[in-house]
Amino acid sequence: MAGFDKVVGSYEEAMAGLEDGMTVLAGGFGLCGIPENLINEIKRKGTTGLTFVSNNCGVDGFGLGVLLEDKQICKMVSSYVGENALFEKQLLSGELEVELTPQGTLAEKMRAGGAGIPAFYTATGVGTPVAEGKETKLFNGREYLLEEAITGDFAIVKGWKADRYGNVVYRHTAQNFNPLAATAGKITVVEVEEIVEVGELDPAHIHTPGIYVDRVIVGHFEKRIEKRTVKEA
Amino acid sequence: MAGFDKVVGSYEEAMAGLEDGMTVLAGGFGLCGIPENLINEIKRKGTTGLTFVSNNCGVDGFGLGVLLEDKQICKMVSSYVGENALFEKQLLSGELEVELTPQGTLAEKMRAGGAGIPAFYTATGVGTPVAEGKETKLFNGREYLLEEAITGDFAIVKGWKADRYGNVVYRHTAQNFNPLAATAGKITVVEVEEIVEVGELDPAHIHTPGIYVDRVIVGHFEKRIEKRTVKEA
Amino acid sequence: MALTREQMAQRVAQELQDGFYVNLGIGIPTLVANYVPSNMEVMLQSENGLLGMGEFPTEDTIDADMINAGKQTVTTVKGASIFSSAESFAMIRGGHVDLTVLGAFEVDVNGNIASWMIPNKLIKGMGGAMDLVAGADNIIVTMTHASKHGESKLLSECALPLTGKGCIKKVLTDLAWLEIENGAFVLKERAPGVTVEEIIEKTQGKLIVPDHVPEMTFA
Amino acid sequence: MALTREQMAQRVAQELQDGFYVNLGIGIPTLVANYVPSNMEVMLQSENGLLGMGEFPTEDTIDADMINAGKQTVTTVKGASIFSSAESFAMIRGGHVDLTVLGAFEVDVNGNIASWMIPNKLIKGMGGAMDLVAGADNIIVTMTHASKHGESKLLSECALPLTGKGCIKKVLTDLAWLEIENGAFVLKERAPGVTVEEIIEKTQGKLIVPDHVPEMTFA
Repeated sequence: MAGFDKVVGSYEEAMAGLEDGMTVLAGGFGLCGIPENLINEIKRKGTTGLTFVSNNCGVDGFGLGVLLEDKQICKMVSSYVGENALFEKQLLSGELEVELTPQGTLAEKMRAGGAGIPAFYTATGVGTPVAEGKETKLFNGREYLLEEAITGDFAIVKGWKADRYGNVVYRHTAQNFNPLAATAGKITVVEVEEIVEVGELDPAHIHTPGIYVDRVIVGHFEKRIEKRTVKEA
Repeated sequence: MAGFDKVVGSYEEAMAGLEDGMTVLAGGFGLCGIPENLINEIKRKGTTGLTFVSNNCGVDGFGLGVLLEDKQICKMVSSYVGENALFEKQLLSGELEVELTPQGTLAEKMRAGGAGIPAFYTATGVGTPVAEGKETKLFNGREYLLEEAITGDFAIVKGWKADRYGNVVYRHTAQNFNPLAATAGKITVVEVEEIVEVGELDPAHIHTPGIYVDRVIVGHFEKRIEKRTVKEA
Repeated sequence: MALTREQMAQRVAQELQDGFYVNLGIGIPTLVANYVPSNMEVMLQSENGLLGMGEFPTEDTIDADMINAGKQTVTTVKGASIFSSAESFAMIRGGHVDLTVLGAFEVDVNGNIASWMIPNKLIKGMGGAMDLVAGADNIIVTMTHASKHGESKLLSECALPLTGKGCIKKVLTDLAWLEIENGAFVLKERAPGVTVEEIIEKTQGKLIVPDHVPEMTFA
Repeated sequence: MALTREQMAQRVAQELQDGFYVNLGIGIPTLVANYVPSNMEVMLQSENGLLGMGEFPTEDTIDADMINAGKQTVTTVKGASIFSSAESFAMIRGGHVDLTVLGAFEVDVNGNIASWMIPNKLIKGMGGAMDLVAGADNIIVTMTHASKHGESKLLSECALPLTGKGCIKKVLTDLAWLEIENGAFVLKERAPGVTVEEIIEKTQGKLIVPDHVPEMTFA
């Protein structure tokens, strides 16, 4: 079964082929469900000029924030950024470009990229700065914007469990953008907490079928919490 | 919890509000995963002038085929039809209109209808009769067709298990178009084999979240097999 | 007296109906969850991919993989479902959420809303706000009636870049409950002890004042 | 001798690669599954929502809820996944399937394919064929080289309504293996015992015949 065995043994192998100037789609929402070790490997490699498509850009010292330290990112496509000082500094100095995209449009653009839909219409953003330079069209009397799909040279994804065939399930709300990014990368790399036997995952409940996945690696995760909220005891 | 209890006690109640001339989205592929009892209830009601959006139109005497007997359907939007004699007869006599839609486009049109996407571009059908009268546009040098979303006055769906909140899971390939139809009906009715306790379905593995579902009913199913194929012992 | 944040949440909660799926934004909207009437069930949608958000966890049950759209650790209620961001916004964009409550900087008489961007200040992004206002039919904006400097936030035309165009019909401020109809704010209720004159004075956009403007009541 | 249906399936199977995700149409393409080399694994995608289709069930394991796109009862292999029709065609349209094999009525020198509609005959529909040809980069068409009446199916221009435009690059007929390049069929291999002359005679569209046209070999 060599043909479908997607497990790689090292993070170096997992990110092999990533080159300066490439576009990378990253799963995660805030610090939840981010491919933290794959990000760290990109830091180690020192690849630069990267465009990241990710809902957020991590925080100082964690998540995509670590790639700001050596100025590896030249552009972010995100819905919400600036949770860290370094980001703000590089944005204001012009070293970093940001394309702000509504969260739902961002999710749908990745899905479209993976699904062979080059563009779709949405009411989101009509009449706002997001609409600048975009085609609009009326459907049933309402105005909609044409939004184009996003694909990446790489997609980096954080799963919970995967089998060797690359079938993946996500845990709780760590799912978020991960299955969407997974569909839209030319090379999709998934890091997981556990590799299970082929056949162990219920076929009807696989979030990301292996057809989308090129490489799987098992890692250990810090899972830092961004806003720790607990109820009064 | 009256507010989220969607279980109804009779098929009459399940299809209450269906009127002549309405559009109904139906799940199912061939005879697999079809809402057979909801279809039978529509037959019993005698509602006419219906447009059905469904990948197929059943067979003589089963599935949507039963609605042809009393000429209840005036139009089918499908990818593949004509597995029954009555269908062919009504089509040739002009009593029945058919809008043939590629299977993937049909699935995506329903998803778009539920997802607030009024239209999307696809390469499917470019240069074919499907493209007639439709807008085209180039993306990266390739031609794509603009296809519009589909919504229905009703969606009739066959699930496996549901809870009272309308969370649904499907069994095996009986999933097919069901979760898509479920999102795009103004009133979505799901019939299932079993109603389980709220909380019994794993939140991360619900195929159709209850927010899309208006009514749930439990039924008994014949599950007729269209092409019984077995391997030599 | 201007409403407190808690009173604003209480007033918004009066708009809930049994069986509503509700998306609550950050700030005052979040507090609405504390005032759901006891004879009523609502289910909270969080746009990061959770339908059926529960209360905060205890120290024992806290889980980094279970957060809401405000990035707070949360729990789920029985009957919850969890899904991708694309599915979450399919729900939102597709109009399946019954009520959305969110804050704003400005609202105008044409139902425009500005809530995400102040030029020449650092722009962090719109998150899911543009999708929420475009997708929902039933939106309540909660904000103070005027800025700290006394400048009205209910305008004839939003000055700030928009979050959405023509999508707001209901506004709750600390002074009043207003609905937007035919290019004007209609004053429906006033905060207890707040005069119609104060509201007129602090409303820059066209305001229609009915003969009788009842005071809000709180149970 | 013209190839048998089984031989055609065998020849197509030579195009498989280890780790390929493959969609096989009804008819000859279905038979390809019987000739997967033993040192190789391929996974079959069925467009009704199944990745990892297995063999037919036994009478004991037959299940009405487990069918393929041909509506036949099937089983799943280990590692299979099952999903909605939208997800299935996202895979197909998005170009994730490595190889698609399907039949046709006609193919032309520009890579056009006609496979679903014969005017004035009952039209049953295109099913998933239009999505499959539009989405796949690597498609093999299998068909007889000519009709029963001797009319070529390899044309300068398809006469029948198209299933897809400019999407076919490889054709296996009962007489030959051909590839479509720069507006012509290029004869790559001939069936054992079939002469180049017969192929030329039965090919209406422009045909490029290299100096040496090897016979197909079967293991």
